[in-house]
Amino acid sequence: MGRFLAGRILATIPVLVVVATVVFLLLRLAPGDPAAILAGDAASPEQIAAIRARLGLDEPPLTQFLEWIGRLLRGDLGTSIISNQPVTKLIGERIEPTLALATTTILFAIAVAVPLGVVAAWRHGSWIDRAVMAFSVIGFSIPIFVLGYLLIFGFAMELRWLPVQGYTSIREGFLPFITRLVLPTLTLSVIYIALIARITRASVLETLGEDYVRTARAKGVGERSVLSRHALRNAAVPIVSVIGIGIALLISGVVVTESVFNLPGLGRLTVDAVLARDYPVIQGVTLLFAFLYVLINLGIDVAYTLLDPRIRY
Amino acid sequence: QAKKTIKAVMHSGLRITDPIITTAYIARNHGYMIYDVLFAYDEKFEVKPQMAKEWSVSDDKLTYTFTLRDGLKFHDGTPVTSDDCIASIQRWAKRDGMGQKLADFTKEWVKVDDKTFKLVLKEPYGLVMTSLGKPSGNTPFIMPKRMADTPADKNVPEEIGSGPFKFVKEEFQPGLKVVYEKNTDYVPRSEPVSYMAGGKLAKVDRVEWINIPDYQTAINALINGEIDYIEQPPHDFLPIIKKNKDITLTEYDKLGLSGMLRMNWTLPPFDNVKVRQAVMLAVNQQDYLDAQIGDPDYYQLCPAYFICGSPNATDAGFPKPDLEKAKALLKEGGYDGKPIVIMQPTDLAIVAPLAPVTAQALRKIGMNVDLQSMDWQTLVGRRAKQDPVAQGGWNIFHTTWVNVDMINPIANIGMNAKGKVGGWFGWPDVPEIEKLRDAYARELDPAKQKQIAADVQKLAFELGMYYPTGMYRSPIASKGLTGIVHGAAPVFWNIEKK
Amino acid sequence: MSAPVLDIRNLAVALPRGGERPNAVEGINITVRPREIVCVVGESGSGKSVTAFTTMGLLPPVLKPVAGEILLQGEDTLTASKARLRELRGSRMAMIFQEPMTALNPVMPVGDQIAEALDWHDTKLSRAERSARVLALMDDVRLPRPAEMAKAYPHQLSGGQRQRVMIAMALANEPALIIADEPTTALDVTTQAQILKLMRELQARHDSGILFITHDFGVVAEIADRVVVMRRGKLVEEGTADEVLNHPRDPYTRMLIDAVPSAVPPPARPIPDKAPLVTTRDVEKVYGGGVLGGRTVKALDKVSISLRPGETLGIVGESGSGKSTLARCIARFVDPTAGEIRLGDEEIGQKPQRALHPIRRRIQVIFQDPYRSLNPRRTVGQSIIEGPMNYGTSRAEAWERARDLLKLVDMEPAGLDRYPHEFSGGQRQRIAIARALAMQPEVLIADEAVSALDVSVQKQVLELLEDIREKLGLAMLFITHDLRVAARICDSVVVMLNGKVVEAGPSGEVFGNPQHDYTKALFAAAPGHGRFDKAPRAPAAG
Amino acid sequence: MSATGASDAALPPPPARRRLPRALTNPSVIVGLVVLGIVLVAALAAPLLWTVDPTFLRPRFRLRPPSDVAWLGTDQFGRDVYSRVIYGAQISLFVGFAVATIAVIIGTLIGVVAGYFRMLDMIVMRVMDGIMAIPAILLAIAMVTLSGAGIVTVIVAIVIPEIPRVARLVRSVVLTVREEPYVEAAIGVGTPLPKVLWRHVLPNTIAPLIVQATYICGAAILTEAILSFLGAGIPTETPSWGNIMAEGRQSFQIAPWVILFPGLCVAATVLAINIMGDGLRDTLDPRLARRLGNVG
Ligand SMILES: Nc1ncnc2c1ncn2[C@@H]1O[C@H](COP(=O)(O)OP(=O)(O)OP(=O)(O)O)[C@@H](O)[C@H]1O
Ligand SMILES: Nc1ncnc2c1ncn2[C@@H]1O[C@H](COP(=O)(O)OP(=O)(O)OP(=O)(O)O)[C@@H](O)[C@H]1O
Ligand SMILES: [Mg+2]
Ligand SMILES: [Mg+2]
Ligand code: NI
Repeated sequence: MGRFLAGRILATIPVLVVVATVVFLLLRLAPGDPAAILAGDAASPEQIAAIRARLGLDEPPLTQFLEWIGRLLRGDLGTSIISNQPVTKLIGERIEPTLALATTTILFAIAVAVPLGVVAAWRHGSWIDRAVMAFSVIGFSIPIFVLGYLLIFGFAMELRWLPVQGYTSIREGFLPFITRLVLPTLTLSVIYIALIARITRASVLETLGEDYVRTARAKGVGERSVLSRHALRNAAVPIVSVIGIGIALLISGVVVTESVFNLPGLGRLTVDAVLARDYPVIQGVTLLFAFLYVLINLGIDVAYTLLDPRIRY
Repeated sequence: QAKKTIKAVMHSGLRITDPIITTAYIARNHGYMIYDVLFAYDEKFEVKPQMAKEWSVSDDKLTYTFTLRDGLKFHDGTPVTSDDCIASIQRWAKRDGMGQKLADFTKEWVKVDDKTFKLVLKEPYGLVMTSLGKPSGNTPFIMPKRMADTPADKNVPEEIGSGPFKFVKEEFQPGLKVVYEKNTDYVPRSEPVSYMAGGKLAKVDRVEWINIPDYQTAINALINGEIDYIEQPPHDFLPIIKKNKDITLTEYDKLGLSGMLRMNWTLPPFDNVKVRQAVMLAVNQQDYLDAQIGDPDYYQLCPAYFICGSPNATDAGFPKPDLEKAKALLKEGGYDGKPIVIMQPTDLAIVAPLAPVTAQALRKIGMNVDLQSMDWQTLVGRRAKQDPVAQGGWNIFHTTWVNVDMINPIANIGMNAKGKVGGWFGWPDVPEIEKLRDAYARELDPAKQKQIAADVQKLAFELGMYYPTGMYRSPIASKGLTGIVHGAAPVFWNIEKK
Repeated sequence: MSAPVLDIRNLAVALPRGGERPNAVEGINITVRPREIVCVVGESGSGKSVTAFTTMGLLPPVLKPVAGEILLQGEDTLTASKARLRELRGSRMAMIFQEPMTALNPVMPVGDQIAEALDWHDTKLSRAERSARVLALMDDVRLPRPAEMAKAYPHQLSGGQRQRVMIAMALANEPALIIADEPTTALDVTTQAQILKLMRELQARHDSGILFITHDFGVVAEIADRVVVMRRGKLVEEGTADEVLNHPRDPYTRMLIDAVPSAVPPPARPIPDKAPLVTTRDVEKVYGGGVLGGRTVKALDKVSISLRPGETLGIVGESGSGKSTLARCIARFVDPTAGEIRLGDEEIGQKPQRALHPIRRRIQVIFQDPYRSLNPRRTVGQSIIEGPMNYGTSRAEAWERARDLLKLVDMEPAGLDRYPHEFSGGQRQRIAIARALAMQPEVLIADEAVSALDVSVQKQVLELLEDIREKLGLAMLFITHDLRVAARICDSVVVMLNGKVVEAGPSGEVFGNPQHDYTKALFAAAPGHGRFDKAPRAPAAG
Repeated sequence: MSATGASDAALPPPPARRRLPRALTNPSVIVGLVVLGIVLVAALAAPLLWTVDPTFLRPRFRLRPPSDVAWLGTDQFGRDVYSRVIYGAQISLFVGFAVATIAVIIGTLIGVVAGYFRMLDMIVMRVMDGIMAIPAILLAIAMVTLSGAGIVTVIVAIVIPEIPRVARLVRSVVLTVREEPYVEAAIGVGTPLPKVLWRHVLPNTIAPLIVQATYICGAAILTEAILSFLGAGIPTETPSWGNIMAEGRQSFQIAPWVILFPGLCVAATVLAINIMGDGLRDTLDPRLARRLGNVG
């Protein structure tokens, strides 16, 4: 296991190299020019060229790439072309809201979806099953911003229970932190609840037909325990896979939620940086994502071994 | 007593803090928070001293002498000196269009003493004070010499000015949040506020600019009292805002903004004046404004290149829509049916609607249109290309301007006719226009200036320099605030919070 | 006589519409008294399991009891509420299932699984008492080192050990009734013997009644007090073990008993003296190790055998002795670590997987676990024609052959369109045989191929295999733990222990005069030792 | 005639075809099919169903509520929402289906390879981790320059980040299935590896894949909207449900009809696909039947 972990963590290095190269290439393919955004609309082509030269953007791409890699090896992600701030600082500021939202969403989604899925499987074919399935299908198909607006309208504008927007760091107290996360979490988790509930239902449905479930019942074990300790535990591997995929999706895919609720997260940073062609920021963020994904997937694989003692690495 | 804080949502997030390197309006707005200017326009568009106590011009109109007010201090505590002013203006003059023109006429800047300095011209120039009082585009903000010595194509490393608010560096999050605090050392002028001139009194302790990218959310937050101020709520939201009695809409900038349709003069078919003229006759401001703004209360058809409501306004040469004539001109121009590439920046809500309107108009007169959507950055990158369309070139793009930047032939960047070198995207090469602009610059008599401007406009419409797609105003939406200044930029002095 | 613990009266359970008969079982009357073992025998699909599940209240929803009553110590379980049933299950009645592989929860330590049986019925136990009880139970069923074993997961246990865990679980609350549905079918004789002994002992100690479902007459002879014979959902005969086994009244019972193979091998057959078809020399197989390290298991240690065309070589030995591994090496499902395997003149032991295509047709395997070796998503027909079609047989011809084969293994050809889960265990095994035969192989490896079959079908299948062997000159490698079967069909026998061959020779010699201690112990453990041996081999007149 | 007929009759029809009609008796499959059918017909017959040219601008009539002139109202350019929604069906269905199909096919291939050939697993899965990290917009913007804005670009840009997710899912299933004895049995009867994977391993991935594919299909339609909004999507001249909603998002409160109708269409379509997928899975997967029968 130790060796497996070490191997997997080492394996992030080639991943990062590949991602770095691909992103660098993509950036050079994409038109647009950070110098032009710096200079603004009224700048003349000559002025833009001067800024390009100043930023070192007119050097051959290979030189730029090597330079960047060189700095990377020294642990320096570079400085944003647009805002002149270190990329590490930008990422540092933005990672907390994203992680906070991702965590609350996943926790909430799991807490709701898993029991729903289990009950649906247990009462397969009943109205509960149909209701859960209907909910999860609808959850798939509502555009997230519509849901966000509706929740804002209901909870913030009409009932005035919760603020409309914004983020408060957890360092400023748990209550303000969480009140601002309630609506975004609700909005974002619907789709995950849908996804996880369906997978849970499908997997549990399958394990409920297994012999050991019958054994448990023959022992006189109560239904709740049959469902949780026997059926669900054995259905855990695909559920954990989906949750893992969900976390990965969450970290990069929360742009819309972040915009609707004005959360200063990584999703917005990425889109902003891409739209402004802020090369160092884009490169830094993608590297971070790649690293996180490797970690998440490693976590999932480790979770497999914990959940299913037969799986060994 | 609790600090009074205004939370404001500006039209975009502040990322670049140097208002000289960029012409981005958000950087200009930021400039007005922390920097001060030597001169400013009042509501009659007359240039009034701001940091300057007084100024004088020699009889030969070649030497301008400026004296600074007492008590001016930068936020780091150092006094403002002539050196700072000269360095700042020289840096600005490298970037700004009018600044460059001024530099062309400038012989030297001379420091007399710490408070007095002189501008010596090579020959008389009519726009010295207009330039120094320039309220927008690149505004000649005064910064400490050490900052102003930064090369003009490099971001300044600090945010130190002498303006009514101080920049709180620790709380700055690019693209998300900017925090300003009242500069308690600021000595305002005693005159009342008038447009960009007069006493800049900071009446709140703190101003926070929060970037809420989703306007729906911003407006909900305003209604709920989480924020106090939205600089440019999209026009489609105004009906909702109007329903809310405690929200005020302030049209602070009477001149407003306008859109621009720009053709590429270097590529066929728009290298042919007939084809350009056909386009000028095919399009129609009404359609643009309907699509872009919708509410007639906030838009205005304007036949003037130099902006209705400004001293240079005239309708000379404005093309009346005439589809038949346009079709004929198209034929005469030998348009061969090749697709016209129109670039549409879909991520910029206010510019995005212009391109489809143009596309439909051109199709009506029988042009073949290739409307390409892209993000603004792609457009910005692509419009700089002088290559043929097949190699990534383009035929038409649209953009918008704050009108105060368009009010004379020098400031109006669309009138730059220097061609491929030194010109602006589209690269019209019209020596007559350049000659007229030069004449305008040298002209000292306002009446004659006006005449030259009208001549420029006539010729420019005839040649199709660009098509102005109409004027519109964007009101500020605010709640619980009074004293919003009517000026060229959304400034925060004089605003009181209940 | 004491009051019965179980009294099934006139039970009938309906099959869903479209089944092979209207009722899975009907008119069933079975009585089990304390300290009594009642064996239920009968052909596959005769309703033995359905009866057991009905008693436990564990019938799948598609099957509905339609008549009769099931009295557990006087209480009718058919009409009991769900909650009451749950109380009864595990405490007053318990069940041991056929397949220890799948009947235990793979992700829960076995100790916890035993504890769970306690938890639900005796909530007052403290943690310490509870774990003491678990260890005591594990000790009762002779699980070695209970403290360690309690923390092990099912996959870390041998089949016999798993079955013991099941028994410990069933005994946890000293139930009045234990239902055992073929609890030893998957186990080797030595383990089987231990388990049977254990059940007898424990039952005596706890005064339970046992309903024991089996098709192994050796087992019946070994443990039954009374015997119930079922056929096609009906009860055909009932009586004491002696009555039923020695004086069967019903012709069906007689037929069954006649079908039980003798433990004494028939006189040796002449085997055409041809060059061996399959030979192995010093084959070794080590599991585990490799790049990621870890524990290694030496499953085969210098095994050399040879098999001539027309010959049947039996491999016997306890569970885990490497029988299946040897088969899998020869069939090249695993790569032998060392040694040589020849098919005819060809060395196949070291060939890369890519080069094995022509060889696969010549060697066929009938697997140990018929259910899991059939793809649940493919119809039986699809599974059978797959092989021939891989080697160029036309679809039509393959179907035709599949029909014939299904008839050959005594099943309805209509079954081709059904899915594996729609068949009983015995039927699935026959399907697996048909699949192997469809390939018309030269070498047939049968890994516990008849263990799941009831004696009558077993007999048919054995005859079938003999017949094919005769006709086609098929060489057979016959892996079994049923010594009777081995004696019946094998020309020669290899006895394995811990990956090594400890004894080999013609069946007559090995059975008649075992040399190795282990072989002797093995034969001694065979259930029903000495019974049925002199039973006539010809079918009795009906 | 009769002679050949007789010999044909002796052959049972191939089972897959035998099961399909059975699936058609499942009510959820029918409901799903009907809804999808309506949407498909609308998409294909779009030109017949338009009331006006969906790209025709009438800025003066912008944001008009539904009326008998414009059945579903007009958008910010005064274009007819009804015609656009009908026309958009073509594009959106195409994007949704294409993305789901391509992602599932490629993802499955990669997942199977990674799951079955342990040697490649480490490398392939790490590459997948890397691909997931590349932001879709960046990809889309870069693609737009390479091949121009358009459906293909959008599909490719949405597909690429989806592939690793499918691959992971498939891999996890394959990892467990490859140990099943019936896979070995198939190898034993000489089934070539590709067929083993196709017949015996892949079908086990169908149930989770149906869930995943319907999810991807719905998500693709919405992602396309976001890309359009950011200028890397399908040109707004070509209406799709996604870009209609993206454009209408601004006027959500004053002109909800602009996003309501395409939104309802997306919801109905995704719903139909899901219901159908579930129904199909329930009928086509004989293993579910096992849950109903457990004896023996
Ligand atoms: N894939 C594997 N990995 C590691 N060890 C294995 C594997 N397969 C079998 N073994 C081990 O190899 C040994 C021999 O196993 P094998 O299956 O050949 O026994 P067997 O004689 O067929 O037993 P049974 O009668 O229970 O089927 C056992 O100790 C078993 O645990
Ligand atoms: N879930 C089910 N659905 C339909 N029929 C079933 C089901 N379970 C069992 N049957 C049918 O009920 C009958 C009795 O089956 P049962 O499993 O009791 O047989 P068995 O005697 O235990 O056979 P074996 O010795 O093969 O285990 C058979 O005809 C079988 O096909
Ligand atoms: Mg074995
Ligand atoms: Mg049975
Ligand atoms: Ni169902």
